[in-house]
Amino acid sequence: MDFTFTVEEEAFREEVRTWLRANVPTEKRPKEGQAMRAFDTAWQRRQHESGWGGIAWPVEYGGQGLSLVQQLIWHEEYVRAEAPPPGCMFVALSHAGPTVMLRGNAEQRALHIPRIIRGEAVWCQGFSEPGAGSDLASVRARGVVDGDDLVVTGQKVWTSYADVADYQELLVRTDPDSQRHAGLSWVICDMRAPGITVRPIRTMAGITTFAEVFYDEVRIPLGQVVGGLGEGWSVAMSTLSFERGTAMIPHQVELQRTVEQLIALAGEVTGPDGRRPAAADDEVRSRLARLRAEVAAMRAMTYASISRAQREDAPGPEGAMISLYFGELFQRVHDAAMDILGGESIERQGRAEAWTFRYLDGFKHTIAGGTSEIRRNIIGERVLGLPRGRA
Amino acid sequence: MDFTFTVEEEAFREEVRTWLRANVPTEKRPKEGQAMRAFDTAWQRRQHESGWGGIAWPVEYGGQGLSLVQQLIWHEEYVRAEAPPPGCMFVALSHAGPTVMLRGNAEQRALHIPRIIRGEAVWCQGFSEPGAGSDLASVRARGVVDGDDLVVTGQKVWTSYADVADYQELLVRTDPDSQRHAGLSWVICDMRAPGITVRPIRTMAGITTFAEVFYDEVRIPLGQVVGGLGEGWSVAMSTLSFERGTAMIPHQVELQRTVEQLIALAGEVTGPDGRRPAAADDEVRSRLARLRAEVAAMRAMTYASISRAQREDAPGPEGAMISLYFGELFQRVHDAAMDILGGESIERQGRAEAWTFRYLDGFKHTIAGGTSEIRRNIIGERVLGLPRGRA
Amino acid sequence: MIDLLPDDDQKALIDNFESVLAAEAPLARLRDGQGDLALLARLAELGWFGLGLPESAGGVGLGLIEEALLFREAGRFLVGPRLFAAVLGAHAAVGAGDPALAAALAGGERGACLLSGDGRHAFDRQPGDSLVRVDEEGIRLLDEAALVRAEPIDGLDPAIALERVELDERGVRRLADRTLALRTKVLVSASLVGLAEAARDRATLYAKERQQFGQPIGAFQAIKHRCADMAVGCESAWTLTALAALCLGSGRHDAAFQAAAARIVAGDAALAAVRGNVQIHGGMGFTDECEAHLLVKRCHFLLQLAGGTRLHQEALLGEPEPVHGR
Amino acid sequence: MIDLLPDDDQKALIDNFESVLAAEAPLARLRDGQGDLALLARLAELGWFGLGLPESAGGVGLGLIEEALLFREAGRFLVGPRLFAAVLGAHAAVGAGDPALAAALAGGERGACLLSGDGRHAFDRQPGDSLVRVDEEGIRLLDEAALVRAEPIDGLDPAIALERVELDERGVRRLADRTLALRTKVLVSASLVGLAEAARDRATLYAKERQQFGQPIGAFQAIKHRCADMAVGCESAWTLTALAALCLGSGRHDAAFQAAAARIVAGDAALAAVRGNVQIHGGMGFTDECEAHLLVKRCHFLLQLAGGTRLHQEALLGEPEPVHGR
Repeated sequence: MDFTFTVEEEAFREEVRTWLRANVPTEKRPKEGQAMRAFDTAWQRRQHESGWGGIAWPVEYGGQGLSLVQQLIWHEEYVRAEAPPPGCMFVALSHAGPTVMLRGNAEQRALHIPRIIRGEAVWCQGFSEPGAGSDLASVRARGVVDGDDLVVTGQKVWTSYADVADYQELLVRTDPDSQRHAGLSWVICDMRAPGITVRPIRTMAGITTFAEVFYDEVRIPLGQVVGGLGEGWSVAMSTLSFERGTAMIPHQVELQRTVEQLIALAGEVTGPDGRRPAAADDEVRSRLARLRAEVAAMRAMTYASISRAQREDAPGPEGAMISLYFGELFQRVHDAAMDILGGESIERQGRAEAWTFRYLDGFKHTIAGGTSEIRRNIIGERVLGLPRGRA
Repeated sequence: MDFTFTVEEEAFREEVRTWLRANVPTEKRPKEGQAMRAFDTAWQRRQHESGWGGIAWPVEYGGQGLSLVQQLIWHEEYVRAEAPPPGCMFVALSHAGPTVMLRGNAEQRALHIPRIIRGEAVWCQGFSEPGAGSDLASVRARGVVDGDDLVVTGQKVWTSYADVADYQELLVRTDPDSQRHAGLSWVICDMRAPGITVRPIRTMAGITTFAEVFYDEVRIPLGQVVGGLGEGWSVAMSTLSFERGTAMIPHQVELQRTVEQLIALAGEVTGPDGRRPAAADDEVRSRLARLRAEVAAMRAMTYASISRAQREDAPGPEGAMISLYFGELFQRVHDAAMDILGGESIERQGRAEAWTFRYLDGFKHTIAGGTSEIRRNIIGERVLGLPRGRA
Repeated sequence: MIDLLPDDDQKALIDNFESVLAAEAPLARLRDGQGDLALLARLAELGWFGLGLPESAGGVGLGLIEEALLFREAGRFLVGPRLFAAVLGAHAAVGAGDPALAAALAGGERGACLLSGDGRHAFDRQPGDSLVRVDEEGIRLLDEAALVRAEPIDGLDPAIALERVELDERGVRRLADRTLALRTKVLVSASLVGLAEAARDRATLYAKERQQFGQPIGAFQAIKHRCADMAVGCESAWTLTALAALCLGSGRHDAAFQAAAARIVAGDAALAAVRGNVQIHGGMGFTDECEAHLLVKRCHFLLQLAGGTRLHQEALLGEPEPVHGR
Repeated sequence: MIDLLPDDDQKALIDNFESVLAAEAPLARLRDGQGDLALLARLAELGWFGLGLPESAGGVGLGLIEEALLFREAGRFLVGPRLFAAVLGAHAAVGAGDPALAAALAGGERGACLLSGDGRHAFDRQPGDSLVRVDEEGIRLLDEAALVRAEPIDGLDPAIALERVELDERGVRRLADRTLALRTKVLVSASLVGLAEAARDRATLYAKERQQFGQPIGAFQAIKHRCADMAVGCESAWTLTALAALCLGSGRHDAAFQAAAARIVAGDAALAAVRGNVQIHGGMGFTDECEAHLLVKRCHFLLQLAGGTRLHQEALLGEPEPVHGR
């Protein structure tokens, strides 16, 4: 067991820090639409041109092939430098790109990989369907082979950045008689194809980065099927092993910074007694200390996850523990923020703005990508070996 | 809606208070064995002789037939006067006696009722079985008719005061082919009958008021079956409507007093900072206030339950809400006590004794008489109408 | 007499509140940003503002418990905070011996808007309003002139027009006694209960209808038990709020104790219920389209309306233990 | 190098700890009230007390992380508090430049007993013991003569002999630096983790075996999810405790931060797990016969051993945010 950084790693950190300091965009990131797309792709392009695009991508695909510890260092410095989130480049870089690398054919790779790393193509994800909720395998969108095309009809939901995406990684049922995980196919869908309608979803936090996508006899050339017809589930799952221990790192580093900001906030606002600063109140102090400790635990869990990834090929069910812990901790942090803000917690402007936005936006962290209930099932069954039973 | 006491009720309260002040035993109640039995039965006798025995019992059976509000007043004053718990008289007065009144024949009533009210007979309950847990209907103890007797073989568990009881209300399966609630019989078992073995169970709090009871071909005359062979479940359930809204009153009043004592304790012990009294600490204060509010809510729920009982014959599933709330609140109160005691929480002597005993003993409140999990099922299904489903 | 259940008259009243609000106050109305002005005008017409006001001041002359029943239903339907302003303002006017003003406020001829307890915010203010501010000490009824500055800002609850304000309280017209501060706690508690019950009912209904993994999600203990906890929260919060209303209504010695306790328990129950309702609705609950978030936002608003929970906790600890009996 | 998983040597060490303790420290031993004297003599013989002590003081010369692995297993098997006294006492003696005393304590030739951080209690004391007291400032090694008064009292944990004591600290022999206070936090955290893991494993095993309503109770979400929470608690607490041990072992700037954080998280995880384990065992868990209550009682003991959680919370808030990197 070890927790040290080598001289080379320290030098790498210094290099990352220096580059980020000089290159992080100073203008504010637009939150929606084409302006956002332009911002996100430009930032990807700048990273790529300076040799920082695709830190987790293999060198042969134009990435940096960084070690897990180097990736950790990158993310730590990235958050510290207040660099913008990957935004609409996220799906392409972290999910669709790696899937095409692993399971696509030479043609698919040649067409898509370079455009992603250069920030030229934006991707979105089409997995979830209305009513499916946590049951990801219940795909109903149909893909019917007709000549050289797959003709897709159906609906997807919770597609981030669908309005600005060029392509979509799309999961459809190509065998109409199949059930659950069988008979699915993973296809590359051109978002400009006729028959596609994108309807933005406004969330409880008031933003519209999610959308519903409707498919009305959308023709997709069979050459865009990745991994073969009927292999969709296996293709979708193969990407999971790409991220291994690193997926939660940005979240963890970001949340650590948020807790420190919360401690600072408590020093500024008036506390519950209306006289002293919140930070002087024993109850507030106790909560802040617990949150600080818990975010440290989240960091340790992330390191453990990196440690596992360094030894094993496929990630284990432990990943569900970090996701569960993160989601609930994020909410506890922002519950505390609402209490510390007190009378200001009903504002969405000024000092309260960022906190109340994240409080509302944070409801997604125990729902999206697997609810807390589903994650507890996974931990109970796959980590502890408890029986599945009848509920 | 109303919350007032009439002049008559106030006069009644004064009368109760005066009698209790003069009559509550001043000697300490022995915690176990024959000394405890002697104490508890003597106290019952004294209450009966002064016209206070069986406050909820009908006058025709020697009780006082008090109204629900009078019973409430009695319990409030009883706790205030620090009167001893009914102890080993509890089952006879609150469960077995009422059952015999409602479902026993004239002979059974004539034999048992007067001896209970006079404090001459002690009863225990034989319902739960090892392994049955929350599944009360899974009775396996067998009763085989042989001539004029029922021959009982099997085992019961969680029988309070079995070592000092004269009789037991015993639930056995008299139809060997029956399942669940059918085929059970409710019989009066003489605890001195040959073939009965009582083995005390020590609890995590270190006391032995519970026992296991073993039956090895115990012969019980058929005349001791109450309500008829095979009617056991219906007989056992009929008692539930006797207590209606009042069952939780003593618990509620007692817990209210406990919270006030906890507030006093916090003023005496040094707080978590090692300098000020615990009661000066904002976090402790916040918890104490919440507990005080919650025990007030428990009181209001009890009053609502009395209100319902005044209008309806059978108690509704709302009872599960009070039991659940009480069990978890009791534990929160004693969790807080452990934290307030701080360094003293590892003692079972002096100032800490009563608190640490109740902390340990209180684990039963989310287990006995239906676990919190079972109670949440009941509330979900019978109060809210959610489906039973497959788990 | 101990009776925490409504009698026939009270049942009729509840039915009336509910049927009017069900018809006229669907939550969809909250999206137009009109601050419930039309709805409240209608409720004023129906005489609801004067429910607990003495007949001498043009009111109906019912008790605080009936007023609490009204605010419970108003909470359930997210009726805007001008209801608080009108009712509390009218009571303050009566207490200050100005029945004409009370009648004007109760009748809706004169407008009133609520200020937060700390005097920093105004809610759904209209030109010409009297301003009503309640804190632990009592209630202040201010003229519009007391408003030195008012800056509209974005609020957490999109259905309430929020302003940051600065006051010059030399213009304070009246300062009533502490019972109106307690009445406010009871009415806020009642609104929180209504909100909690709305969340419980919506979550339960959804859990019965929504199928996943081949059965209604309400059959899964994780969901069922969360709904059960909401039910217990509602039961504890409502019974205690009703008790507090009865105690304050009859001037019992423990009214301040019960009112603070009710506000604490109702606040906790409501927050848990509205958040649980979002979670049970899953992805749908996270959308703007689903009404679950409106309950969350209103809950945070009500929690700050008459001071945060910690304030009420301190108030509760300052009271002696209630004596049994009278 | 970031590696929070044990290497092969460490795995062998863990296996060794576990197999010895499984054979020699069944929880049934705790019923005889012998304060683990025989077991501890055996562990001294095996050289376990000197695991993290430098070889120059007769120790094995391993790191704090290996010591933490030992205390984790000791926590799992509820090894008595004299293990803390011997190990911490020996470290204190080394720090004070008395390797002979260190060797005697580590070898078990000289006895040591632990005092509570506030100096009010002694645990499992034997005649002739050195007394070891740790608080936030550091560690004190006292002669028996410092004991002015010692009164045996009933303790919550029946397996630990408890005394109320009064000290005359003019007899203080040595006062080491703050790193031993941090080491204590790490070792207490490790013991709490072991306890939490024992509770998690017992609860999970029981949930798989115990049938009710026709299936193992672990198939019900109420039980399954509670076990899952225990698993997450153990994972968070252990990984952070290991990180703290590594940081302190290598003298990193954030050692005090991580040690306090570990103690807070491990304390919360352990308390939730040991209580949940009783609940999952149902009626059986409430009996003295079931070992679940032994875990609860030991947990409360460990929570007070080096000061309550609030103390560590204040210590944590007093530290700066850790800087990334070295």
